[in-house]
Formats: sequence, C-alpha cells, structure tokens
Amino acid sequence: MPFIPHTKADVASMLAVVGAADIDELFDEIPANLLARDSGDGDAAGLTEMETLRRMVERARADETGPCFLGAGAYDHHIPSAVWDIASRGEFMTAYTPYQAEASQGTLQLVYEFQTMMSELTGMDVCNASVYDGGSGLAEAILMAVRAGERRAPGGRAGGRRRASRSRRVFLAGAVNPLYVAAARNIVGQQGIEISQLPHGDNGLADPGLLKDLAEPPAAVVVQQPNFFGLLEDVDPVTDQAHECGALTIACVNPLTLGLLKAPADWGDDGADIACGDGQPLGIPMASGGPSFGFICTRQSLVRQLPGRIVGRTRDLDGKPGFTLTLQAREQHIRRAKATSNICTNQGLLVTAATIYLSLLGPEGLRNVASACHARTRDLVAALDLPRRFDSPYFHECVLRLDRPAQPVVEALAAQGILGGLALGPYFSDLADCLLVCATEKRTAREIRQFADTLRDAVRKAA
Amino acid sequence: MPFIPHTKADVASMLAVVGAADIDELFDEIPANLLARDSGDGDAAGLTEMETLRRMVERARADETGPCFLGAGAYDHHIPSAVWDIASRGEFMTAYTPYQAEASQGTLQLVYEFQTMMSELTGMDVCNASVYDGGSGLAEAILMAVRAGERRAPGGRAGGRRRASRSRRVFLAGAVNPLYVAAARNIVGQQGIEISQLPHGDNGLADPGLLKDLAEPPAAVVVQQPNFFGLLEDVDPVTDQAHECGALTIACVNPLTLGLLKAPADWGDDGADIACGDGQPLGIPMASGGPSFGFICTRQSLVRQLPGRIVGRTRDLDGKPGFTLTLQAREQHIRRAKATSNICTNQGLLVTAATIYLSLLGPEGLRNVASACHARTRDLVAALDLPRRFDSPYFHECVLRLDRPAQPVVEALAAQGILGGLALGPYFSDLADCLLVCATEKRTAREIRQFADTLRDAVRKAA
Amino acid sequence: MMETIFDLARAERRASAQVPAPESIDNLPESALRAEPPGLPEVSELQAVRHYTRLSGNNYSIDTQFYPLGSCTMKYNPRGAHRAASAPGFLDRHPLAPESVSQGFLACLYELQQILERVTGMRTVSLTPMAGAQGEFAGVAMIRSYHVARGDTGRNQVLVPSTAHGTNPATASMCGCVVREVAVGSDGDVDIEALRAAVGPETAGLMTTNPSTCGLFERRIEEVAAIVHEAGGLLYYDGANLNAVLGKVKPADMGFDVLHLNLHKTFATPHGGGGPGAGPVGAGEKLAPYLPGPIVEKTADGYRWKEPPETIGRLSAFMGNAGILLRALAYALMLGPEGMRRVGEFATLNANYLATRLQHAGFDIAYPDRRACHEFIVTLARQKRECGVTAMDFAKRLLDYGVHAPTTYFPLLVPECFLIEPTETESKETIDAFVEAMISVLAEAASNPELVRSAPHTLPSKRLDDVEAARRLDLRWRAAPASFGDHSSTSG
Amino acid sequence: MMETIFDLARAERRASAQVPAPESIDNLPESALRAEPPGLPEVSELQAVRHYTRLSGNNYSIDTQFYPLGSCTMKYNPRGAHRAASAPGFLDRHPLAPESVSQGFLACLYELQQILERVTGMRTVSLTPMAGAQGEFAGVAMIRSYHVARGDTGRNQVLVPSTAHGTNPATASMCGCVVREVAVGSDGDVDIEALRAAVGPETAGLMTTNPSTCGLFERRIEEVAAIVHEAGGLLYYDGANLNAVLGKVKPADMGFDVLHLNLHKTFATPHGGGGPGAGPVGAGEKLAPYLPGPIVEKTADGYRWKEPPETIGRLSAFMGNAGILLRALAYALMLGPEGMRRVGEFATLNANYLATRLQHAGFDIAYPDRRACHEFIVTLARQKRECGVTAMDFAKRLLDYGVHAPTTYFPLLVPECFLIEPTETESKETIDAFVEAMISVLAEAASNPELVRSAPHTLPSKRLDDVEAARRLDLRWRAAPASFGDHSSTSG
Ligand SMILES: Cc1ncc(COP(=O)(O)O)c(C=O)c1O
Ligand SMILES: Cc1ncc(COP(=O)(O)O)c(C=O)c1O
Repeated sequence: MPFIPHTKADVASMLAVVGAADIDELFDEIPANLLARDSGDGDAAGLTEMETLRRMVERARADETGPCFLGAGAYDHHIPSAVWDIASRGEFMTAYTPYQAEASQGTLQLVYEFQTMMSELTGMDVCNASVYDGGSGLAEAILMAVRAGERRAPGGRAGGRRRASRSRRVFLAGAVNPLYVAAARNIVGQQGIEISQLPHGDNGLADPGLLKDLAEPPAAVVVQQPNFFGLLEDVDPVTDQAHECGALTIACVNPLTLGLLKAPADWGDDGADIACGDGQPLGIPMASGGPSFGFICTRQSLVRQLPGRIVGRTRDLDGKPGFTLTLQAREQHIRRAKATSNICTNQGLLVTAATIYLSLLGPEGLRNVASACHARTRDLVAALDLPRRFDSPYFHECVLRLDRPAQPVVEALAAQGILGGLALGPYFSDLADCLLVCATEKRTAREIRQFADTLRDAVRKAA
Repeated sequence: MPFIPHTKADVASMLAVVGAADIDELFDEIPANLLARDSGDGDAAGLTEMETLRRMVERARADETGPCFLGAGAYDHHIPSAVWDIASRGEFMTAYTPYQAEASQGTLQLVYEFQTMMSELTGMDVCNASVYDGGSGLAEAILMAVRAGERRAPGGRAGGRRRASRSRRVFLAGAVNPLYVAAARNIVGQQGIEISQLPHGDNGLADPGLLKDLAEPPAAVVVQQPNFFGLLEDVDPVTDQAHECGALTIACVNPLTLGLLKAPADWGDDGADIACGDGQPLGIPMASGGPSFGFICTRQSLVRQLPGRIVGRTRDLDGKPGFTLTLQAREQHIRRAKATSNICTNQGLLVTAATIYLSLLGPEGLRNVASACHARTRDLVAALDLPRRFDSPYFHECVLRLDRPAQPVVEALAAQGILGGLALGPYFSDLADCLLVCATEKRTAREIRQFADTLRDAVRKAA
Repeated sequence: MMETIFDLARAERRASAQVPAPESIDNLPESALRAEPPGLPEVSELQAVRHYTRLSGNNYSIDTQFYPLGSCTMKYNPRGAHRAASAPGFLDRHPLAPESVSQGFLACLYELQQILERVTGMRTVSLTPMAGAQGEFAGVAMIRSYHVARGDTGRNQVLVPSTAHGTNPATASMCGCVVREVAVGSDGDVDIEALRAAVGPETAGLMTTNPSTCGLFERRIEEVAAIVHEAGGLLYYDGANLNAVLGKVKPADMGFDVLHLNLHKTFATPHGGGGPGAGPVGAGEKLAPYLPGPIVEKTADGYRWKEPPETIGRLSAFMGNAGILLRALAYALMLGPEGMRRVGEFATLNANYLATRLQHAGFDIAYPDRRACHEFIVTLARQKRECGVTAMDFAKRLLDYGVHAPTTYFPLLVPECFLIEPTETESKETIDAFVEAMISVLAEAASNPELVRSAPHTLPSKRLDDVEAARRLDLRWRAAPASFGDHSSTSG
Repeated sequence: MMETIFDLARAERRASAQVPAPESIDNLPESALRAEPPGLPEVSELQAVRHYTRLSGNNYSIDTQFYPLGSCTMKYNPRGAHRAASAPGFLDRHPLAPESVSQGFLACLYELQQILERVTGMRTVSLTPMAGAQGEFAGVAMIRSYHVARGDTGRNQVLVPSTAHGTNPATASMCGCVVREVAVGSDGDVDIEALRAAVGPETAGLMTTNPSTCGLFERRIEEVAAIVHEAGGLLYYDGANLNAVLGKVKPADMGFDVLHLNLHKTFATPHGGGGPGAGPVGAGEKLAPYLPGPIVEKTADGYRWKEPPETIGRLSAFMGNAGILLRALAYALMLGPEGMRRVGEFATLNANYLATRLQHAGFDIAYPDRRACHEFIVTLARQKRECGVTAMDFAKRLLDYGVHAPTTYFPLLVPECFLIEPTETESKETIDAFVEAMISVLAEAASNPELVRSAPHTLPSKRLDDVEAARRLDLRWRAAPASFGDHSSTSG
C-alpha cells in the first residue's frame, strides 16, 4: 500500500472506534450494484519508484533532441539553478492556495512581490496571481474587456476617457499567436463573443488604418508585441486608434522582452488597458507547454473585472503589515454564478519560479537576456541565409521563406535532432513555404552553424 | 563581480568608515613584492552560470554510458527521490559543523539518528558521525586497534576479555578491497604500522587456520564481508581465531548487505570489535567515487579511541532533551597533537542522505534490496555463462574467468557503452583473466541480456 | 512580515552570474524600446536565495504540517513523481516538437488516458484542461454542443445542488448558461422532489460531485441520473471528491455522462501554493466526440495527436499542464489497481475514525447518521452560541497547534462549519494529535474565549485584517509606502 | 527536541514504493545471515519526508542566516555549481570507468588542476585529498618522503605556531612526527627569535597559515621561509585562510613548498553540516614528485590518469571527493581571474569595515594596530571581568538575533575571543545588522547579564549541557530511554 501508513493494528483499533467490522462496512451506504462493478483490473500491485522512474525516464530519453530553434510561444531560455532549487522546496510546492493567510505568508508575500514585478514590467497598476496560460489568459482578458464595456454607461468614456463600446466583438490587429487565438475563441465563443481578425499588412504588421473604418466599435482590440511573426509592431498608433473608436486595447506581450521593450502602459497616448501573456520565458521549463502561467495586468479602474486571485497588503492585530487574498468578492467561491471567472486553482508554483527568476535577473539581467536573444536570432538569420518573408524589424523570432513547403523540411531536421522552427502552413495557408525560427540566449555559434549546415544538406538532398 | 553584493556607494562609505582611500590600502601590510607578482591572468571576467553549465554539462554528457556492471566498492543502486530533495535543502547543505548546538539541532538530531541506525545495522554500541571513505576509514580503524592495544595492559584481555597484543602489525584475512588496503597502508605506514596479507584459500575465502601459526600476535585482523571477490566469508571462525590470538577483529562491511547478513557484533563468540566500511550504497550516487562517507562502529569500551565527531543526547537548561557534539576531548581542536585523528571536516551531507535513505527503506526495504541485488547477480552469472573462479557462495559480485586477459575485453565493452566489470589483473597478477562483475537491484533482464550478447560478440570478434 | 525583496535591493547590485553581456540592439526601432528600466529588485544571488528560502518557512505545507483541508485532498505528493516529470527529455521538450521526436511523451499521455478511462469507466479521456474549473468548462461546453448538434437549442439551464462548489455555477455562467440551484435535503442528499421540479426542456444538465461537498455519498444517484436523463439533460461529475471512492466506484456506473478529475487532488500532484493542477475530462459514448483536443491515439506507426471529430476545440495554447500529467501518471503507476482501491478505503477509514473521535469528544457532526466518505463536516454553531467563538476563530487557533485548519464556511449550507479531510496518507498518530488539538481548543473556547478569538499567536503574523485589505487596496510594493509607515522597521 | 524518526515508527509500516519485492536467498549459507532484522525505523514516505524537512528547520545555515564563523569562510554556495556537479553523466559515473569513457570528467579535473596551480603558483596540484586535514597529511607525508629520499632521515619535527589550527599538530602526529610549537609575538606575527631557536637538523618543516588564524598577514613570511629553508626544513601552507588573498598573493611567492586548499571554504562548496570538503595539495618543484595520486595529464590521445613518480600513494579508495571538485571548478569558472581577485579584496573590505565598526561600538579588537585580513578577533575578556558574561554566553545570545555566532575560543592565544569572518558575499546591510546585534548584546550584558548567560531563548533548545552529554553518554536512541523519562511527551 504505497503512501498509506496504516499497520494492521492501526486498522483494527480504528475500526473498533468507528464500530465497524471491516473497511467494507464503511461503504455500506453505496448501492451494492455500484460497488460490485469493480474495476476488473484485479489486484495488480503498483510499481516501485525505481520501476516507475525506469519506465518514464527511458521514454523521456527517447525524446531528447539537439538544439531548439522553435519558439512560437514556448522558449528555451537558461533558468538559473537557484530558481527551481527554491521553488521546489516542500513549503512552496506542497502548500494549498493561501486560504489561511497567517499560515501562508510565504506564498502571499511572494505573490505580492510578483504582482509588483509584473506591474513594473508592464507599467500597469495591478496584476493578478496568474491564470492558466497565455491562451486562456487572452480569453480572460477579452472577457474582462467585454464586461468592462457592458458596465460603462453607453456613450461614456473608456477608463473615464472616451466613448465606450458595449460590443461583444473584439478585433485582432495583426498577427496574434494563432494558438492563443484558438483557445480564446473556444472559450469566449461560449458567451457569444466574436473574435475577428484584421489582416496584417505586407510588412507583417498591424494596420491601424483598418480600425478607422469599422462599422461598429469593438469591445477591444488585441495587439501582440512582438507579434507572432517575431516582428515589432508599431504599437502606439494601434493603441491610439483602438481608443479612438471606443475599444480597450489588450496588449499581448512576452514578459521577457519587456526588459527592453516599451511597457504596455506607455503605448500610445493613454497606454494599453489590459496586458496579458504567458510567463513561460521567466524561468519556466518548456515542459511540453505546461505548466507555465498566464498573467493579466490592468489599470486600477478595471481591478474589479480582473479574474483570478489577488494578494493585498494589510495589517494584523498588532498593526504589523502582512498579506492576504483580497477582492475575493470577484471570485467563484463567493460570487458563484456572477464571478468574474470560474478559475480556482491557478498556476501558483510557476509564479513562484518567475518571481525568483526576476529577482535574480534584475533590470539589467532581463535587458541583457533580451538583447542576447535578439543578437542570436540575428546571427541565425544571417547564417541560414534565406529570404525573410517580412522586412519589418524582428525581435527574437523571424519568418524565413524556403523554396518549398516547410513542413517536410521541419521533419527532416527533426530526424537530424534539430528543432528547426515552426512550419507556418497549418496556421496561415499563404505561408506554407515559411518557417518561423527563433534563437534564445542559449543558442551557441556552433549550434547555429550546425542548423545552417543541416538545413543546407536537407534542402540539397530533397532537391 | 559574481556573488559580491557591493555597490559603488557601499564601497565608498565602507572605506570612509575604515579610513582607507581605496581597497588596495587594506593590503598595505603585505610586502609589495608579493603583491606585485600578480596572477598575470589579466582581468578576464568569469563565465555566467549558463556558460559554465554549458561547458560542464557537455562534458558530463560525453561520459554517459549504458548499464553498469561494475562494483568493487561503488554500486549503482536506486536512490529514492526524496533522499536528495531533502538532503540538498539549504538548511542541511549550507550549514557548517554543528559547533553551536542550539542552532544546529537539525544536523545533530539527524546524526544521532544515523548513529542509531548504523549501530542497529552492525549490532555495535556506537558509531561516529563519519570519516572520509571506506579506504581512509579502514586506516582509521586500524589506527584505533593499534592504539587500543597499546593502551591495554600487556597480557590483559582485549575488550576486557583476553590477552591483548601491543603489536604494530595487522593482518588481512582473505580478500579485502585492494583499493581500501592501499589507502590504509599509505596512511598507517606513516606511523610504522604494517599491514600484512594472509593468502586466501582456493575457494577465495580467508583461512582462519593461518591465524593460528602467527609468530607474533597482530593488533588486529581485518576481514571483509562480502569479501572483495563478492564471496561470503565464514566470519565466525575468523573472528574467534583473531580473538584467540589477542587481536581485535575489524569487520569491513557493505552496510546495504547488512539488511540480510549477520551483524558484525554477532560474528563468532564475541563479535567483531570494530566495523568499518563505506556508506555509498546507502543513497549516495557513485559520483566518480566521492563524496561518499566512511563509517566506524565499535564497542562502548573503545569509544574513546573512535576518531571523528560523535553526537550525544543531553538536556537543556529546562531539562528538555537535545543534542550536542560530545567526547570532543578525543578531537584535534581540543587534543591537538594527541588527538585520535586529525579529521575535522567529515562527510556530513552524505550521512544526511544515508539517514533519509535508511528511513525510507526500513528493515524490509533494505533486506529486499539486498536480496534483489543477489538475485540479479545470479541472473547475470547465469546469462554470461562463464566459469566462476571461486566456487564459494557469492552475494552481489562474482569473479568470472575469461579465456584471455580481461582488460581488453573491458575496454571493448566500454566502447559498446557497457561497464562490464573490473579486470582483476592490475590487483591480483594471478587473476589477469578474471572479471569481477556486479549487478544491483537496478539491472534489468534486458540489460543483462545486452551485456551477455555484447560480451559474446566481443569475444567472438577478438577470436 | 519579512522585508520584501525590494527592501533588500540597492541600485547597481547584481547577481552577476545570471547577467549575460549586453548585445547591440541598434537595429531595433527606438519607438519600440522602453525609456526607463523596469523597477525590478537589484539584489545579489545570496540575497535572493536567502530571502525566498526564508520566505518559504512562513508557509504551512503538506511536507511540514498535517493539512486536513476539506475538498482539497492534501495527501502526500510523492517526490518520485516529481523526479519522473523532471527528466530532461520531458522538461526540455518543446510543445510543438514533431510527433516523430515525441514518442516517449506521447506514450506517457496515452498510458494515463487509459488509466483514467479505466478508473472512471468513461470511454475517452482528454487530458488537456489545466485545472478542475477548466475541466468543468469543457464538460459544460460539450453538453451544450451535444444538444445544439441535435437541434435541441433551447437547453441552457445547468442545475447544481445548493451545496455545489463555486466553480460549478461560475462555469455554467462562463459557458453562457443559466444556473439553477437544487435544494439538498436534511439528510444531505439531493431533494428528489426539488430535482423533479427543476428539470425540464431547458435543462442542459446537472453538475454534481459524489460524494458530495458534505462528504456524503449521494445514495440515490441512480435515481438522480434517471430523472435528469429522462428530462433530456446530461450528467456532469465534478471529480474533486473522487478520492473517497477511487478504485471502488466508477462515475460512469453511477450514470454520469462526462466528468473531470482533479489530478492535483486525487492523483497527488503538488498544489504549489495555488496551482498548477490538471483537470482531465472523460466522456461516455454520447459526449466523447465533443472532447477538447488534442488526444493521443495509438496507431501502427506509433503515437499520434488527434482532435475528436466534433471537438469543442482547444482551451489552452498547447496541450495542457503536461508536467502535472506526468506526475499523475507516475503516481498511478506506483499505486497500481490495488493501490488505487486502497486510496479510497483508507481515506474513508481515516475520515470515519476522525469523525467518530471528534463526536466522542463533544463536537457536533453535521450528518451524524451518515457515513463519512473521505471528509465530513463539523459544525461549531453551538460553540459560537455558547462561547462566542466562531469557526474562523477556531481555525486560527488550530494553526497555533501546528496543524493547518480544515476548510471553513464551505459548504455554505451548514453554519460555522469545518470540512475536514484527513486523506489516506496520514497516520493514526497524526489524526490522534489533531483530535487532541481540537479538544484543547474546545476547552480554551470555554475557559478563555479571548485567546481563541485573538489567535493565531505563534505565527509570523497575528490575525490579518481582510476588511482593511479590501478597503485600502495595496496590491504592489512602492518605494515610499504611504499607508504603513517605515517599511524598514517592520522586518522580522 | 523534535520526536526522533524512531518515535514515529510502528511495526509493519512501510514506504512501500521504496520496497522491492523480496527475492529468494535460498542458496546463501544460513550462517552468514542475520537472525533478526536491524532495528531501522518503519515509517511511511510522508513521515520520513516531513520529519527530515522539519528537522532541517532546526539548523542555521548560509541560505537562511548570516554565518560569520571565523576560519570557515561561510560564503554563498552557488546553486549553479551544485547543478553542474549534479549532471547525470557526473553523478552516475563509476569511479573505475575506463578512461575512454571518462574524458569529460577528466577534462574538468585537468582544468581545475590548472586553475589551482595558477592561483597558488605551485607547479603541480593533486586534487585527491578529501578535506583540509587530509591535504595536510599528504603534505607532511611528502615532506617526510623528500627528506628520507635524500638520506636525511633524522628530520621528524614539525614546527607549528602556537596559534595553529588543531589539525596541524594532529596531522604531524598522524604522520609519526613530533610537534614543536613556536611562539607568536604580541603583534600577532611569529616570534622570529623563537623560530630561530626552534629550527635545527631535526626540523622536517613548518606548517602555517597566512593570513594566520589571528586574521593577520604574517609580514615577515619571507624571513620565516628563509630560516626554515636554511635549516633544511620545508614550508607547508595551510590554505584554510586563502580567501583573504585569493588572486592577490600566491603562496609559492611567499616561499611555501607545499600547500592544501580548502575548497569548501575558499571555493564555496557547501559544507553540508560537517562535510564533505576537498583539500587539494599543490607542490613546488621539490615536492611535486611525491604528490598523492592520481593526477590527470593531458596527452595527444586525450586525458589520462597518472601517478607522480615518487608518490606517497593514494589516500582514499578512489580519487577523492570528485563531486566537490566539480563544484569548485564551476565556481572558479564563474569567478574568472578578475572575480578571484575581487574575492580577496571584498572579503578584506568587509572584515576591516566590520572590525572598525565594532571597535567604534566599544569592542576590544585583539590586534587593533593591524589590518584585518578576511577575519579578525574580538576579545570579550573585559566584558567577562565586568559583567560576568563569557564569549560563550555572548555567542549564544547572538543566536537569538538570528545570526550564527562567530568562532569562539579559537585561537586559544586570545582570551574570550570571537574570530569573525564575514566573507565577501555578505552585504553592507547584513554587516550593519550584525553590528547592531552585537551592540544590543553588549548593552544586555551590562544591564541584564542573566539574560545573556541563559541564552539562547528563541531556539528549539535552550542552552545544552555539554558536561552532562559527556558524563552520561547517550549516543543512540533506545526504545525505552532510561535517562530522560518518557520520550513521547518531549516532542516539539
Ligand atoms: C468540489 C470542487 N469542485 C471543483 C473544484 C475546482 O477545481 P480546480 O481548483 O482544480 O479548478 C474544487 C477545488 O477546490 C472543488 O473542491
Ligand atoms: C586554519 C585551518 N586549517 C585546517 C583546517 C582543516 O580543514 P578541514 O576541516 O577541511 O579538514 C581548518 C578547518 O577548519 C582550518 O580552519
């Protein structure tokens, strides 16, 4: 009985206290026919830890590859060793949600520090304690924006500034990660909210002009920076134009790049209204896409629309500062059917890791990691020597054009142990010959050469 | 300046307090000519953690091999994950020796528990808090025995039992790990203590009869169980015979096998006097041979000869129990030139791991792991289908005879990724065609087959 | 409160080993760059390590305390499962890596799907939802899609028992449905008449746990299922309480059409101070085509991703909390079928033993005539009346005894309640020690209620003021805090 | 005291996931087997995890507290170095694996040898000694072998300054030598006349640190070396204090013939609550042939093990504390030559700043006219006289302030002494906080000496009775403890 500490003597004395003859008797309220249909798996005992590890580690080993030039929402960054040494301490890892504040000051203070760091990165007033991931996070941001619009007096001003939209439609300006968009659509669609795409320009960027001619003002405009093609959007006019038509601006951002890039709160004249994204680049292993965490930051005026947990500083009976969950009246366990979201369990442990990561990196570290990612990607683009699909400035991802469909090339590279980027065909039918590549600060000159050589070979062989 | 937290402002204000113009001034007592000859390495900055890991992990990866059938003092056992998750907690890992008992109850209580567990395994009264390893541990055990002999009245009885020897010679009965013996010889030789080998019998075992005819009684007789050839010594007559001639018996044991094998305290009529060995099998990675730990257990009557730290239970001012280092008058920091040993830093963290390991395994776990090692080795011997060099019962190592020198075969196996055992030629000139193989509980049927197949191929190719 | 990391920071300080050399960004447009660096803390590596190590000490956790938090199944989280999921081949795997280099990972997911299908009796399991609430969302969305696909478009009511967990109604709303509560009878089971009255042509389905949030097995579950089914609705099983009957009863056999499991509860994955979790959804024949993707299938050429034919689509960017799924698989392998049955049995034994002992000690059990499943409710309404000590006071005082408090004020139905779930991994001695603590606090409530009302007394903070927190929102650190005076003097 | 693991145990309890199925041992001789299973604790996995996790909380450590333990160099232990050494290829490497499959490991050792040779100025470094004391043993054995090889067989005296660390004389004895102490002058430097008087034809060599155990740089080290050398002896450098001059002064330049380094001090490898350490030995031209093996050499065919020609032989079964050596290499790489120099500089700055501040606060510095190197001595003799508070009392009271105490009563020369070593990785704020604590205790010693004498007050134990411990030896747990009454009632 793995993990069960009961001795025979324990069982006997406990049953005696309960007044039951055996454990089966404790199940006597369950209709017999339900119990009778037992699992049919017989009595096979479990594996030992050694056997379990053998089976799983063997499988894991089979999946090890060479250098990773794939990005598209998950990035292979260096993670300082201290991050997980500390995040996986039992006290952080095996605690529940901090319902008993006095016995959870470790987690609560850490989340408060996290909220501060994310507020600093995005320039926003507040941040929540995480949502699931970048995709569901975009959905929650859109729901927030729609709720905010519904609550504002029609004809009033968004954030107290201008005419507000009560629309149940949002627009995507330019290339937003299609994986995020799909998740968001599947989620907000259940409430009849529509997400529409505005085409990107030939330069791969959003065209703010398109926002001018919208028949009906949307609840929000979503813009991603850097966008899905790795390009730097001209965020200021997009933000301003969205505001102009009464929409909120939702900034979908990679938090690591904010070491270098303009904070969403500084976009355009008034700043974006909501910033969301995925925290994976901040000290979280790629781990097949999860667990990582989504974050949502916003203005003070929208805080009551923010989904998820929020930690606040308060005082204790002695007047000393301490931390507690706050604004819980937004949440499902209090507000039930009227809650801002159904989210309960979030991605707390990943927030723990990200907070330690950001502490270790500091402003200079984050900036330099971001600049190194950019530099390595420039090296990569130079080494691969393929035409760029869009000629706008890129950050640490770039769309390159092959002379053939990209998907088989990606497969051929994988067979050589190289994750050579994302073939864009499945997401953009007009980009079937395009490869989205990425290089983080971890990629070495040798790896980049190896990729270039292998790609040349693969292309030559196929020719 | 990695790991140095000083800002420029800090440096300036600190120098002002000290009254120095710059840091160099703080070195003004050092003769200039010593300082001038600086390192000449220039000012090269350090690598980042990422770069350091890249360099070292790449090298580590180059050394990864397939299954390990090597033993000879280091064994590839399963280590429960909890062991190092807990042992590497900062509170255990980054503490110093527990000089301030009240601020070190974690380490002290753990060592007390360790002493208890080792006493239980060996049946002895006391255990120390570790020495360096099995080799230097054997040396310390021999030094102990010689000191004990010198202190006993000539003609008195060892351990209060019989005529004692004041000899500065010890005998090895049978096959004792030659690596341990070399280390012990190099250490005790500095004090003019001689270690002599008694030949093993044709069955690979110690011959107690040889102890009868010794011209001069030795200070101690060393016997290893299982012996270096993996064979089970008939320890009872050896122990009795050693005692008969006034020598102490030093039992060199693998603590993991004591889950199943007779405790040294129960050897012969009176039991061994000292039990020593290496703790690596108890939850310590092989890690190229270190760090692991040596242990020494003994009778209460010899406790003042025991080298190294010892933890005792005592009381605090309130009368509550607590733990502290005790019997420090044996140690170098008090006794200086007259200390029982010069050991200061020991192998504490490995003791931490071993204690957690033994707690998780318990008596049944240890027994079953030991029996699984034996069973896998039997499977291995059957699969390899080579003649055994000695026909005595073996435990989890076995000497097999090839039809050619073993060293090149070992090399050929390594080239195929298999650590196929130890070629005995370098240690025993008459065993140049012999291979000492080992299988722990970790080895699978498939790995054993793989070894057998590869060995057959290697032998066929060479033929 | 300890100093924050920001209080430790000084301009120019660096954990230099983590800071790579800067590289040129000359070719990036000025307008895209930030003018000021973000105000992240500037600390040394030792400061960060020491700060967060010490901070961790201000948490209660399974690894350090008994944590009988009802509905949360705070059982031992095996370290071996953590290690299995941390194998480099898993940790470093990119979510979009081609299937050809992902066979090991896919094999694990496939194996977990099968295990969960077997233990729930469901036809197909999709692993992707990232927590219980997302599993619920998937399930309700599937139910809606099913009705709509049949042209049955008027069904937008979701029934939930009045004792339901908050996520159930919140989920229904998120799916655009209307929530209708169904009363629970005095015996703790759903009021069958109320249910009959509630169902109708607008009924999309019923969401419920079994055992319920009262820790009771819904005895007439088959009847409940029949009523809903007859009305054209479907049954959603909230698997948060599955630990009670794991390996003993299959939700499919009870009549459920779709369910989620909280792997971070029943399958012992660590809850991480808030998350992550994983909430796989399983569905029977009717709803399987609607499951969220991707699902792993086994083919002659190996494992492959596939999307169910009528899928509601993906709910996350990739495929869910993969790392949590791997931990759950490791746990399931270590249990085996026999171990799984033992989980339910011993969780139930511990709960009934603890309930009986507390009852003997004078506590009021909310449903004294019922068997406790893996959890049960104590109501402290009498103590509140007699001593003026609330469940909250009682909970805070328990913290002083070195145990985490049970869940308080949930379910709302029972006044001043404790929902207590010991789990199967706790020993009799630990449970006995908890009983002693409860008895002590009970005595204190009578003899010295103020001591209880002002608890806790031994923790890093005294009782924290939630009202103040909501009234004067302070959601981030600022260099010169206006509200609480000098920051630096408040450390400790 | 917390309950011991044995108190938690119950017969038959198992951490079953760690217990493989039993296998037949029928063919083993009955006489070799034990009759009774060993009395190891029988606990569940959760019990073990919780017990040792909680036990860890009863330690002070670098990761949780300032730890200015003189002579021990308790600096930050980089987690990256720990990770580097934990790469599977290193952790799983068998010590006897052939060189052909060990090139990565050998490359690391070779690189470390070179770094240590460069930083010490020694010709050759052998990495194998497992701690400082074993390095000393190797060094003295080498000196002896050198003399003997030259037919100079009468040299068996080892000189040590009276302030020497205990391992120095103990090592000399272990090597069969006679120890002769040399007086230290009132300025803290070795008394040159006493040294001249001590050397002679029996002098094997002199062992000393520089900076000395008083935290002072031996200013006439070159003269000391000349005197010993002229008398035919050799000079041993105890590198325990190298942190003070790392990257600034090379021991070889001072005239030393052989040395050890404490990698667990200067090279920041964790001390593990007692160990492990690593004490590589380096030797100049004369002694290099005698170094203990194995050493790594680089050849055209790759890296190889070799034994020095006149080696004193191996001192451990394999090749030393490999894992510690790898951590030290990682640390050295992260420092680089520049970082190494900074270590000495900032360790010295911190020590001088702290010494000055304590002096200003009214403490007596043992050598007020000397520069502190990386550590310095405070003597509390005056406080003892005036308030009846000893250095031990003072140390215990400091623990209540959340800092580890400095080294007490070492070196023995200075009465009631604190040897204080802040290290370079601690911030000015931490040092300032320590000064505040020292000032507070000083005030308490005057106003309320009993408070100090009965300290500590806030730790898991009150002052522990060492005399009792030695008088009534209790070195292992027993089921029915005779001496301390009921075990089970003493938990907490
Ligand atoms: C009964 C019940 N249902 C649903 C949930 C929601 O699950 P999650 O927190 O994983 O989203 C919980 C979690 O506490 C629960 O207890
Ligand atoms: C000055 C000095 N020399 C030698 C040693 C012995 O080193 P180790 O403990 O590594 O054996 C120490 C350790 O404390 C020391 O401080």
